[in-house]
Amino acid sequence: MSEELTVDTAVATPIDADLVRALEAIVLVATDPVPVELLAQILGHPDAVVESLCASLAAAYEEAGHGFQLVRVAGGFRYQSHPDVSVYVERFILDGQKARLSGAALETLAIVAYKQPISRAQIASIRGVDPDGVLRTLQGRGYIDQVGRDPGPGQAVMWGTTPAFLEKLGINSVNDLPPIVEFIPGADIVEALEVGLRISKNEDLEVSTLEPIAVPVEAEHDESGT
Amino acid sequence: MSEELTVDTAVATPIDADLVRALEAIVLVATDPVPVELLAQILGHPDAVVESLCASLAAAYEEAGHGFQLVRVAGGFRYQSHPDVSVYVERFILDGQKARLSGAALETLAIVAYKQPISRAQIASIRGVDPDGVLRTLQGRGYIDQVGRDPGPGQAVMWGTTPAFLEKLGINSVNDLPPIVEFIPGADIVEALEVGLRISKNEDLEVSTLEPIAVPVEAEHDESGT
Amino acid sequence: MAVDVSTPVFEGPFDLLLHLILKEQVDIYEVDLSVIVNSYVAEIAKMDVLDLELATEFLLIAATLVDIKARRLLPGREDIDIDEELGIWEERDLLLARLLECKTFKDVGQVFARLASAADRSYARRCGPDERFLELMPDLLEGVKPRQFLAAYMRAMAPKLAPKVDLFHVGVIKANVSDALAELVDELPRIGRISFRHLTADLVDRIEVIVRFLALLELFKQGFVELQQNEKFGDIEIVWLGDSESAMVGSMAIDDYEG
Repeated sequence: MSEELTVDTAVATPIDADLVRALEAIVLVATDPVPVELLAQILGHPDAVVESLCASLAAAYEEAGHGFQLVRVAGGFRYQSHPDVSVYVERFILDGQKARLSGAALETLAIVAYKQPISRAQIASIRGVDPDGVLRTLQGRGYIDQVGRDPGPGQAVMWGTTPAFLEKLGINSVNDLPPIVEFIPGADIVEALEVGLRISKNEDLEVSTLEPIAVPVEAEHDESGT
Repeated sequence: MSEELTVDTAVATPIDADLVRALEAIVLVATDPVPVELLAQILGHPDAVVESLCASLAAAYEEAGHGFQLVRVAGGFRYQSHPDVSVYVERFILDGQKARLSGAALETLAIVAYKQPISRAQIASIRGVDPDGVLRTLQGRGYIDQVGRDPGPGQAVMWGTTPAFLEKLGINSVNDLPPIVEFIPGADIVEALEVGLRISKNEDLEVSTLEPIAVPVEAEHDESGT
Repeated sequence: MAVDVSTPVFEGPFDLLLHLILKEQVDIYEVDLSVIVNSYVAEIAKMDVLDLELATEFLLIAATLVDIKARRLLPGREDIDIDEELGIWEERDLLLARLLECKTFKDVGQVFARLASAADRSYARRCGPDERFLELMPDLLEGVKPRQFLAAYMRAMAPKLAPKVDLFHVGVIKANVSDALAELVDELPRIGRISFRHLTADLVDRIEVIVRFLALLELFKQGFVELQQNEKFGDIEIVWLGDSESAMVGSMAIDDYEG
């Protein structure tokens, strides 16, 4: 309890313990540094109070000898690992991280690369699944980043590829990616679509149309790729 | 320092403070729950020590009244915001409330969780309805996935739950779910169903021995039934 | 009696049947199967959108219910055919078992809902290492060629086959048990032994399969066929027992089922 007590006495305004907890919780779940103004707005206290609260909290963590820190970086406050134990974090990154891009990640990255700037919702509608996890991974690896906000209503965050992505791929600009050819469905796709529209003659057909049919596009376009 | 001291004394092996700090740092930078085995490997201590260290640390956070928790979920440890301050975190997270699962989705998840691997047809026969739409939704949300194919004729796609499902329910493993027998309807329900579907007004003793469920219901009570 | 099925959409036959039976649970000895059967059939009649898969399940279960009801109406008699009796018991037990299983998982669903809503109040940290460690992160793009991005993009953009919304079935299908009986009595003596799956292999609509099934049940009751099902939901083996002359199809009083 000592930490929170320190914090409480450090700020002039009477701050209940929940405020500190709320601050910790918000900064913990944030994927980017949280601006003081935003914290102040959510917590319903002046910027200065929040600022001082964060400073006290950071000092308390340091004093308690935690393996994490609350730090102020450009844009706001965030948690990060303590430099003293970086060697373990490095070991974790080297040992514990997956070293292959999943199919879903590759597709999402390709969509971002070809259609940037693009919103999360647009990616979701193309892929048919929630892309949040994949976007997080790709951002974590530094391949994509938030490149702005949609000027339209909702102001959705827009995603684009980073210079690091181009560098890794050995190209100068996204314009160097192979041009998109008009999508022409292969014969089997056309057939599959037709079967789906035909009155099924027996049960076997019905069952086969239920399965998402493996779209054989790679068969044509992927040969040189891999 | 009080927190870390508690932890240190809680485990038998001499643990230096850096070990706790390293543990905190690793879990902080992980994007998914970190398996105990991986932590043990990186920290160079037996699984049991790490396990007990995590448990003590989690208890210490709770006691200190932090806004975050260290929890064991989906086969590993992760940091999460404390449920007590969810209202603030939801103010911060733009997408707001998490999506709720429909009754149909929950029932289907229940079947998949307890009977995995399970085919679409088996789910259909338990629920009495075509499960395709629900399966697609659950797969889209990442709670279930195709885990293989039935080796038998037809090679039906088999479904199973994912780590995301475990995280959604906040459990460590499907083995942590209560045994299914605990959910089998109580005697009152069984009796009501049995009476509802009783065949003959005057119970034929020989025939009634066929009943799979031994529910002693007297025949005379049903006289008024029809 | 007013059919009180004001409760919204039932998700399937078990859902409906569980509701109908359990709402009478207040006093189980008052449970009136006639009311249940009537409500059940009324509910089927209200389903105007025809999901044939679903309707099939509803109808098959309705058939079992009607069988049970019919049997209940018979006063206890000495001359009850034991095979017939056993058949009904088997159907009933199967239905009971399925209802119990369905109810079990419904209850588990409730538990899951509670777990999820508790877990939903916490949000996981997903941030990952900060930029100090960026260089250490394994390069997932190692060996990936620009060409593969095109392939992945094409794959993502390819039209996905829409989920099956098969409306072509919703035509007017007329099938009745009498016709099916006539066909079976014509066919079966020549074939002798056949599995139900084979017998119905070339039927286009599920309703026709159901009607065949109901017709078979009728033949079974009358002792013209032997039915064997070795495992639950397994294929049904049909063996013709009678001779074609004795099949007095005309004398069978069968309700027509029209889909």
